[in-house]
Amino acid sequence: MSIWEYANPVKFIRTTDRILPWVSVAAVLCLVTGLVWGYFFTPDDYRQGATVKIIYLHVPAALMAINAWIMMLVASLIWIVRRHHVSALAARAAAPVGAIFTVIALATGALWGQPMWGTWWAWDPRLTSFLILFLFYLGYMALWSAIENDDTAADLTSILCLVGSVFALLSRYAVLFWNQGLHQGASLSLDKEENVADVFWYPLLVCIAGFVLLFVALVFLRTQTEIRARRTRALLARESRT
Amino acid sequence: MMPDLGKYAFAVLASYGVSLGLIIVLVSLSLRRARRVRAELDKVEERVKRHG
Amino acid sequence: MTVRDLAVGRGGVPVLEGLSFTLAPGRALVLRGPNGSGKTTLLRTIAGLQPAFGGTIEGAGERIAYAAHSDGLKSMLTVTENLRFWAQVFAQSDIEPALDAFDLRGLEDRPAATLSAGQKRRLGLARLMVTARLVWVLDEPTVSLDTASVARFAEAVRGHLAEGGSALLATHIDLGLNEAEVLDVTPFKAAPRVSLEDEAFL
Amino acid sequence: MIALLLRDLRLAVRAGGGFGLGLAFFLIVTVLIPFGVGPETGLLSRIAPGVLWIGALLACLLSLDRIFALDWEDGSLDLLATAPLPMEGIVTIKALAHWITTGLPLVLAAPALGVLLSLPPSGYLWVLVSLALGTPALSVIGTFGAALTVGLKRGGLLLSILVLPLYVPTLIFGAEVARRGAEGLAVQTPLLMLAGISFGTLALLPFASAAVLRINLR
Repeated sequence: MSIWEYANPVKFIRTTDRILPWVSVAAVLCLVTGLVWGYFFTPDDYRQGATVKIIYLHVPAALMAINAWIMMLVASLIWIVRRHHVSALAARAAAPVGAIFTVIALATGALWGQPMWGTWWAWDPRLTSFLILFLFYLGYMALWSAIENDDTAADLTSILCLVGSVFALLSRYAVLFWNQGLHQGASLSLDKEENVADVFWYPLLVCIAGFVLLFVALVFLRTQTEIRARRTRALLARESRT
Repeated sequence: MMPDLGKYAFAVLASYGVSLGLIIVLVSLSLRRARRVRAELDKVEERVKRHG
Repeated sequence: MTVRDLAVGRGGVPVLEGLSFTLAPGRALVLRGPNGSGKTTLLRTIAGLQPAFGGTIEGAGERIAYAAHSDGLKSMLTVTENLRFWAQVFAQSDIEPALDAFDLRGLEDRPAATLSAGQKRRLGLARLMVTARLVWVLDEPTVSLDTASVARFAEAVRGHLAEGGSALLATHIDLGLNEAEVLDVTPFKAAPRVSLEDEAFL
Repeated sequence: MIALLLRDLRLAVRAGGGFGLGLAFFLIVTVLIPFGVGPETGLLSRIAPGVLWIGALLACLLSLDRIFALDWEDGSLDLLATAPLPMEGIVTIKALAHWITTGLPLVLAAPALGVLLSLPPSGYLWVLVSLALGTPALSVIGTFGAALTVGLKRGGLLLSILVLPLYVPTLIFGAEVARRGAEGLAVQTPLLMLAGISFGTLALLPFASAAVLRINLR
């Protein structure tokens, strides 16, 4: 029994069909708990006032926007090395989710920045990096939809994802160098005492869990959809050929 | 019960609105496409089964 | 060149399978089969442009000169420039025999854009002679050639064979190459099947 | 390989489009900027390095889809793939030819256009150096994008979407060198980074481009 068995489309659908309801319920539970907790039952920050409540959306979205790309990178590598179709389709399925999370991170960042920095948009390194990340997502999705042959598209997008990852990292350093920025340091690190007080930290953790579960649920669902679409096309092709 | 957001009401509410709105749109689009593709596949599979 | 149990396909769909033949030096092999039977796919696979689905190809690779439907001519370059370019790519320098063999004398300084379809085709085929490669792999070489040019082309192939080369051609018309063997690809048509990449989903 | 380079250069000269188009576009962009932001010399001289970089980048982008499109249409790409040249060599030569026909003229024209934007005297050298160092990277990255979109019918727009995010680091460091140079600041760090990006892409990206091109030819 190896993990690669789940690379079989049928097996993947059967397994995820069993898991998906649980993940979805857990995602909704976590999101509702975390957001309600954060919104109604946490005090205002002494410096940032009520805007601190945005953290419960901004930080998880930003985290998952990056993690989604990393997941796509891993899936692309698996496709290049082992050519498991599910892996390529999972990368395709994750891209729009990652793009939306990026937009959420950008939008909440702008809304937060307005009262804090007095401007909607600053060419701050972090914001700029996310904007660039969004462009990468756009290019990746555009390439997927432009190519007709599914395997060619999978090959080309995985290579783009690889090359794009390198350039995204480069951009990150370039942008840091280019403008030192207004953004506070990472709000989240292992030595949490330094950054966020416990009152904010626990609901934030729940929200992060919620976003992770939401991402997993969406990727499962969308990958299933992609697999079914491929299967439909394959069946139709067989029909027309025999 | 409602927390007093003070002068930051717009920023906070807009953030929640935009984010939840986007998530709902994403989820509903994914669900709708999932349902449509599943129905289409079922139809094709049914036909394939009938014709052998 | 030896081909054993070769299976080739287009867009992941197998087109021909179980194909075996040997092409000895000095021999020519003419592929026949209706349109869409997979001759072009077979030739592209042998030329190394696409991977084979199965089987082995020996003695191809760096020994092959491939000519397809389009001639790869640059209309802004003259006949000599076009030929000389391909000669240089294949590390050769002498283009005179090619000009003679395909009756391109008098056209040397004409830009390829001003050539007629048949003349372009002749120039495209002349390219083969400057590659110094042993195995010619030709896809419909006689399209838009008149009878005289076809005869000239057959002569060039014959010359190539006499020098120990070999040729693999896909063509519909009779070239007058009596010594050529004929291989009909129709019996090797792959069983109707979905593409390999789709199989995982069935 | 030299033959391929010479052929591409000869084609660019004969077809006209190669050298002229990019340069004309560069000129138009730089001429339009003062109309857009106003003719005040102080402002213009401050933004001049950045404008020159953006103009060069856009002019470069304009000609990317020609790198492989013509060879794809007339079948030369198939024939080149069966020729004894390694695919990595072909894409490198293609990028080099693109740089010589597009990048190099832009580099040389930049100081002249700098005059139009009242670039400070200290800036000329660094604009020239940064563009000379950065435009090869633009050509190599662009070749990768062109290889990705080679068989597509309307690849032009897609090509821009794919390539522009990849251009960001080069643009940032290149424009930074030019800006710091113009303001008389130390340029060493961004210059080293720019050189690193150029040589890094030149060394590694052709492998990705060749792989992509092989996939597209099959």
